[in-house]
Amino acid sequence: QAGATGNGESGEKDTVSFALQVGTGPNWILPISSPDKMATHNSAIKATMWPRLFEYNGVDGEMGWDKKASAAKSYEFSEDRKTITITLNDLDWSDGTPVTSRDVEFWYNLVRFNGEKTGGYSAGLMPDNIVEFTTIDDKTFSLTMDKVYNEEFLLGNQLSLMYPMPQHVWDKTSADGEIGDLDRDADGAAKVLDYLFSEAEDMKTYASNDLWKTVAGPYTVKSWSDSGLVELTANKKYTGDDKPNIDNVKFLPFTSADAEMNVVRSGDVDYGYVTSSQLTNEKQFTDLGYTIEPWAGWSITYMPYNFANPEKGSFYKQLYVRQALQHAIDQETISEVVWHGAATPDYGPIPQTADSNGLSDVQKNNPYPFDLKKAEKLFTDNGWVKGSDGTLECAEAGSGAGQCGEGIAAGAKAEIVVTTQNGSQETDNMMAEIQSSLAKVGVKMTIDSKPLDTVLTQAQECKTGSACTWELVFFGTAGSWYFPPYATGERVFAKDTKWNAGQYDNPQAEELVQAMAFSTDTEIAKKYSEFLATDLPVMWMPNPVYQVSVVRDGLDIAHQDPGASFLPQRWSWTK
Amino acid sequence: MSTTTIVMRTLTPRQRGMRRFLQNKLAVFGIVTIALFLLFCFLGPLIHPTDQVHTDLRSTMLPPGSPGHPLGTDDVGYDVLGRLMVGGQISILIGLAAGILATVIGTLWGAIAGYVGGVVDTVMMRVVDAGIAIPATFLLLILSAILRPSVPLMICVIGLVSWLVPARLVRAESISLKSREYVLALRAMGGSHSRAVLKHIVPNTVGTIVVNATFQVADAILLVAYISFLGMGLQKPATDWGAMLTSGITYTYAGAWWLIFPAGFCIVLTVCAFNSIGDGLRDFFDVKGRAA
Amino acid sequence: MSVVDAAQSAQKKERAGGPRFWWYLLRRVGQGGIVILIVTLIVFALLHLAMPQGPAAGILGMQASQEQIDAFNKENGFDLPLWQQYIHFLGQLVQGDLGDSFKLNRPVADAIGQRLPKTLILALISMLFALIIAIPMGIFQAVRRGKAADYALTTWNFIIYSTPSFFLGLILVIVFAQWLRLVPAQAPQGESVGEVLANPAGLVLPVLTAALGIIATFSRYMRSATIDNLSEDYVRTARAKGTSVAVVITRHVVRNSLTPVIAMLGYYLPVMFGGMIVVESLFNYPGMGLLFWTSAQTSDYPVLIGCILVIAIATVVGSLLADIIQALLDPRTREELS
Amino acid sequence: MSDALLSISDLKVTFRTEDGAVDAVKGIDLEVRSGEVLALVGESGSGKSVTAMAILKLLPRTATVTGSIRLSGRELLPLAESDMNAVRGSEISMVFQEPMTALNPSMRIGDQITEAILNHRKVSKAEAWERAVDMLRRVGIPDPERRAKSYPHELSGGQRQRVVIAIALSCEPQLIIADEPTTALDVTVQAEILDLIRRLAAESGTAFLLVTHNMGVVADIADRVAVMFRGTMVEVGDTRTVLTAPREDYTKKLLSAVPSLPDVASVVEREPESDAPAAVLAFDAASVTYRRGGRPFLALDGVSLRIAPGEIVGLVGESGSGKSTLGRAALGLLPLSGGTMTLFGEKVGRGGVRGRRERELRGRVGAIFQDPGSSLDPRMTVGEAIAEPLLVQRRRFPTSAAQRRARVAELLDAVELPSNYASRYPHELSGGQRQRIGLARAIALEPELIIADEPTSALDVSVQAAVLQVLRELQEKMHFACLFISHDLAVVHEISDRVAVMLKGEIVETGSADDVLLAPQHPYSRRLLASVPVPDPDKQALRREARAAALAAAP
Ligand SMILES: Nc1ncnc2c1ncn2[C@@H]1O[C@H](COP(=O)(O)OP(=O)(O)OP(=O)(O)O)[C@@H](O)[C@H]1O
Ligand SMILES: Nc1ncnc2c1ncn2[C@@H]1O[C@H](COP(=O)(O)OP(=O)(O)OP(=O)(O)O)[C@@H](O)[C@H]1O
Ligand SMILES: [Mg+2]
Ligand SMILES: [Mg+2]
Repeated sequence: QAGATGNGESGEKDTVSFALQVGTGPNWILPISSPDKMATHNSAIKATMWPRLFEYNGVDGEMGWDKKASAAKSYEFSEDRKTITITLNDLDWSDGTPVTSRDVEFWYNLVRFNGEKTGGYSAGLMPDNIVEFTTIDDKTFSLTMDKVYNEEFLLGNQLSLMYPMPQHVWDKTSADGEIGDLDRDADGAAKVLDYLFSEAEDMKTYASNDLWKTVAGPYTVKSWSDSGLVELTANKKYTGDDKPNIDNVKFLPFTSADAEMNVVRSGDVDYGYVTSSQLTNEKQFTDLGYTIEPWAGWSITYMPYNFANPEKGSFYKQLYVRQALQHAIDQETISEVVWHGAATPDYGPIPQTADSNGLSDVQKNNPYPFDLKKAEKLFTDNGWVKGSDGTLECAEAGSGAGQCGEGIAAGAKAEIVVTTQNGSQETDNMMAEIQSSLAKVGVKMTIDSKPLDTVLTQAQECKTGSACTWELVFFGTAGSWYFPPYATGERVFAKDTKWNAGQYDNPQAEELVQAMAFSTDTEIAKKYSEFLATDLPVMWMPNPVYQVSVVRDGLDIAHQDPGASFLPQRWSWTK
Repeated sequence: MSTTTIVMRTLTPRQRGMRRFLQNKLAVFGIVTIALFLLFCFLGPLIHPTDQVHTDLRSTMLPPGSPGHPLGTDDVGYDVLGRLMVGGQISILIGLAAGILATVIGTLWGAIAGYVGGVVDTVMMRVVDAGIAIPATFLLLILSAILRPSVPLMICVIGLVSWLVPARLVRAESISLKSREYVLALRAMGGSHSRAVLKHIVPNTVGTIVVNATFQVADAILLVAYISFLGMGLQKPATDWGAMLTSGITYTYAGAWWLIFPAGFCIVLTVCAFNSIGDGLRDFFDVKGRAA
Repeated sequence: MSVVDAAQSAQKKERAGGPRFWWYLLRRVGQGGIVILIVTLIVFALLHLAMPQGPAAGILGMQASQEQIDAFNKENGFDLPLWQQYIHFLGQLVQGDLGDSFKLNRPVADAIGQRLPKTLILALISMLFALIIAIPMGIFQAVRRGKAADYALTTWNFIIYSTPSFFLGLILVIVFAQWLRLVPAQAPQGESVGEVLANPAGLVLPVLTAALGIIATFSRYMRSATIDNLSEDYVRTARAKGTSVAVVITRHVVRNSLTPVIAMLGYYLPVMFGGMIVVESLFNYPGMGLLFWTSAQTSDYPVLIGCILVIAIATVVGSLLADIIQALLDPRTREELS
Repeated sequence: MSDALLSISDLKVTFRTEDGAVDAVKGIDLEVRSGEVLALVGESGSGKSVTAMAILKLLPRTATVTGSIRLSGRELLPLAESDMNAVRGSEISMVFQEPMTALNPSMRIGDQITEAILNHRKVSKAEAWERAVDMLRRVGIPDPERRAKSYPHELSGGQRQRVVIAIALSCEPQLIIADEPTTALDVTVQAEILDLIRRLAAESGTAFLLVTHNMGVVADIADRVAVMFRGTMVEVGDTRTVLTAPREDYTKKLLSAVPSLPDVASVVEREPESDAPAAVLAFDAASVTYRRGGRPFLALDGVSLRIAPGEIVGLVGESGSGKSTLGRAALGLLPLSGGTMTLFGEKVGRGGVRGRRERELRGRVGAIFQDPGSSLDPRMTVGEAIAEPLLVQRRRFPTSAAQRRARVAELLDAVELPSNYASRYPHELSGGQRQRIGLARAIALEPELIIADEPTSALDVSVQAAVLQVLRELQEKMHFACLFISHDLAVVHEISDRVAVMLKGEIVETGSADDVLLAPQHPYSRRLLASVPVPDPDKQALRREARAAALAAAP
């Protein structure tokens, strides 16, 4: 019923249906998000209507600037590399007004005066790091930054957050309010954003509200239901180069992966997904007229060690312990068997799923290959012996050579607890496998599985000052961390950042992390990659694909963006 | 006495009930099935020893009949037949323990509420109503977000969501029993309330209790399966039939029937068997409605 | 006339509809209120004991800053002592305000208001369908007690009852949607009840999955109620009048046997809703059950509490209705009503 | 024999049961003639009901019936079910014992009568309804038009029994089989129903086969009597002959066990009640209130009563008058809502002694209840049941297990049961034996007062006689006082020293047993007394007239 109605035998195919992942029903339209509306599909859908200033993606197979889909046409750095001058493409809003520098300034003002309210805001970075916004003309403006930034970082991770927004329609504080330059002072900007937020709270009106009809991208909303069924239709007034091939795009929400698969099997979805266990029998789907295409993510997957755990922290602080544990993870086999090939081994902080010049050889070649003997030896060389139950016990307490290390008492047992997200068979199986390997080494692992949100909350416990009892957490069933185009670690591995949940603290690493953003050294990423791959701030784990897509034969979807975005305007029917 | 001779010749209600129980073919089937399952689960591992602790990623998803794996292996390389045995141990154990826990709590709660009556009864029964008004699956889902699933925990959780029905049943009986003349006689001779409840009321609801307990066990085994389905199952290497079924279902379209049907079959059969026993016990304890 | 008669004639003056009935109704509603209060206590305690640090980190996700989390906690009152939160929550509840969902970008009442009708319609159809089958089946079994047909149906019912519904649903999908391709594998996708009803083929499998279990349960109830009634004295009286067995059953027994079955219906509601989680997730039918499921996964407390409350209220109202229907069917309980 | 309406010959009924075959009826012959009332008597389990049900072929499928049952010469046994349905209700109807359950609770009584009519007469619904209303009028239901629309629970027991009779009459059958139609009713109501039957038999010439175990009823109404004993027919004959000059031993035994009131003596001058100061139990203006559906109901209304040591006080009154309530209050099972109660000279209840002291006093009171089935816990052995008071009061009378065992044996001996019965369960005993166990339990602590609530009303007359005998002997030995509650005036007369009559929660008359039962003062006492049928046809005829006169005299 809800499938691709346009796919019948009859004539032109002008519709495509796309299955949304479970629980990702789109629920936000405004390019500026509120913090709780950060679902990935929201931004992908928004970007088809309000193109980003700099669209970075990997639809060409490599993470890079996608000029066609961006609002910016070109950029130029000043001598001191602090100022960047940007020229806009010849885009028009759907009401005929051209997209201008003022529209970019409008975004800048709203976010600059409302940082706390907006999702993805992080103090000190965008837009706090812009010291001056200078409008040169309608299509040109320049930004002066507070520091010199790494160019890739600035464009890919910072300026890509900006959207030109239709100031001439949105700069008001009520439905029938005057349009003015309200955004230019803090008070006005707050009111304007509040108004826009309140309109965006009402999903039922997304298709009818005039605000959202002013778009500059290839698509516009046709319908948007409460349950998250969204239909886009081509923006007839689109003036850019990224014209859509298929007029109507339907995003179908699902209640469970089982339900989605049943629908796929009934042939009612053009572009869906299946669980990776289906890869054991691909033929099932090729017979039904689908092609299976795993969608790799620009992500890494890992389990933070809780160095701050009052009891176990000192255990994890021992590098030999982390090395031994890492040696016990058979990433290749787990990826191949448990994930049925829908995961790739991941040995360090730079995603290994797409080519990138940041990947060091050390990380690529796995400094700690699967070797249970070596793992056990690392323990026994450091003062551990196997107890009667087969679990290692610290026999030689102390911090000297051949001793267990500082803070580990004699008689302490090698026991670890992994708090893991539930609901995924692959994750469960992976944990069972790791548990089994560790048991062979002599490490007793307990698995505690919880819903993802609970896991995330628990991971923050130490930071919020409540009990800090977790030891390792896993929240990577669909990848632990998705990077912006430039895979920096300042939000994961920097000393004081929020998602350094285990409070990893190594001055050398800290220096490298900071350099990623500010150094102009093109080799900096490789150094960073090499150091973190060997120092093991976290346990590196196989990185699962974003999803295992099934695509109807005849639908060309180009390359699937590792950044988990999609550009439906590039999809086309070939037969 | 004239009637004595007749009485002497006839069977006691117990024997009579036994005979009636044995006449109930389904009940006999239930007993036999449970006995066979107990043998299979608890003695089976001696005959067919398998490693149910360590995974073996080199021999996953082997079809039935593979050497050493009469029922094949699952997606991390556990032998399915051996796993059915250990899973069965846990399913049956949780089922029995949770059923008994629920019955004990429910019986005491219901007996006291019914016996004491008045405001106490009202309050106690409102608590039961409140418990009934919250779907058990809902409670389980919330609890799953909080607690680490383990066998004792599952027993407690299932016990705690299933004592409500026995409480209602026992209360109803308790109300009628407390006005029985032997209870009145006890109170008239100065007997304590606790003696009335424990010595007279509870033992006389034994029929209801036992019949209900078997149904509780059956329901508990099903609930264990639902819990796994809802994502609160036991962590490997521990398992139960529900967890096996749930994980097997993922491979439905991969043609791995041996991961689905044996576990499904075991659940259906044991639950059926416990229900049949309950049905037979109903006849055993209850003479009502035998005529016509 | 004896004392008994005098007492009875006094009661006769006040039958259903009299002031006593209203008093009874009032008392029952009051009791229902207490039940709901206890429900809120249980749920509230459970949620907050479960996650003392609140749901913020989970809700706001990995990208949120600590300041945003603090602001979120302040806005939602998670920084207050527990009892104050509870009082506040009750205060809002009394005003009919269920609060706003953390995740869904809408008020809880709205979210439930949209999902509830869908679940209700599915539940109602399943229930009706199930009862239409279960009641005659139970009667048939009672009449044929101990015969082969009774055994066969009992066995069938046991098997259905013993099959976890997710397994049953899967088998139905494989057989009817994928092998035979008779009906679609997913439920109707419309937003409104009308749209759902417009696609009866899509309803077949979800209804069947939900109903088979109900049939198994209620045909057992009906069977034993009928057996009980068949041994009542009034059946003998009716037969002594020369009424044939078939007429005795249809005219006398059925009605009296329905009473206990209807009493069960009220209490079956929560079970029914619980079962809907499975049906909804299996057939891609976003109703209340699923709303609850996703909310439990995402710690969306207001929605969780809202759902449980709605169901608790439905159950309280349901059992009250069941009692009233029971009274309509059985004049004896009218006595109890007064 | 040609005038026989119904003739049964060599009727045998065998039940298949789990314990093997049960021969319930072992080849009996019986005849019912047109227009006569034939009473079928015998003790419980003798096969009366089975015979009655066999005639209508309403026995369960487990029964095998052989012999011959002919109605006006037509053999009934081989008839098919549908042909039998034409007979049931139309030619033979049946009235059952329990008026409370014999009617469909969820059907208007008018409809239940109409159903019988529509089953056999080709009339319209409206006509049938009219006829049903007419039937109700005939059986003496006031305001039949309105009553026809009532449900059974809205009627009193007596009225319900009338409705059942109306159903039986509705198609003017030749024979009505009534199985204990009055056993569940009060004597006064029973008298009304018997009057009704007699009138109908006379008016419409319908024959009645009346199953009963009450010889008074037989004397009152029957033309002929058939006596059954364990499935056989012992004696059949004219009522007067059988009751006054029985031939068979069994009949004689049966009749001798029936207690009866002596003839009404001339009104004696009464001595004023002397206030014995040392009453073991005294009620003073005591009231008890029940809450029914949230409303108070005054079940005892300012009752004053005292029982002297060693005295047996009988308490009579019709159903619902508050006899049991009084007994329970005396046992401390119910709180008084007004007035006072004194036990052994000490005030108990509100404002009186409490706690352990009160429990001690209670320990000096024993209790016996009506139903031998439910007064013993089915899951306790006889020994445990008798020892329970010793166990409960072991603080006052410390006993060892061995002592208790010895005492149980002693007590069993006292109630004339072998001591090995201690290990039996109640279901392994007969009703009379069970009641003796109740007695043994009541006297275990050598009480000074026993409250006995209808201790024999569930027993057969012969068994009742034996139990009463034991009770009397024990009382002579132990000299306990006793409150003896019963609705059987003859039994009360036989055993009590003094008698109190209750009506609607009040005691309307007290005095010595002879005074109250032979020369009642209060009109209600008189009516009650006149309603009791005596098992002597001639005396009963006189009493009937006296009762009619009393009723006519009453406003
Ligand atoms: N359905 C039955 N199955 C087996 N035995 C039965 C059945 N009905 C009656 N009996 C037996 O038949 C015998 C006669 O029973 P019946 O009911 O005729 O006694 P009764 O004379 O009417 O006694 P009461 O005065 O107690 O009513 C009893 O021993 C009884 O146990
Ligand atoms: N628990 C109770 N709650 C409410 N009313 C009661 C209760 N017990 C008895 N009654 C009422 O009190 C009145 C007296 O009852 P009681 O049992 O004392 O009568 P009785 O004289 O013993 O009658 P019977 O001869 O039928 O045993 C009756 O109208 C009865 O309905
Ligand atoms: Mg009888
Ligand atoms: Mg009484």
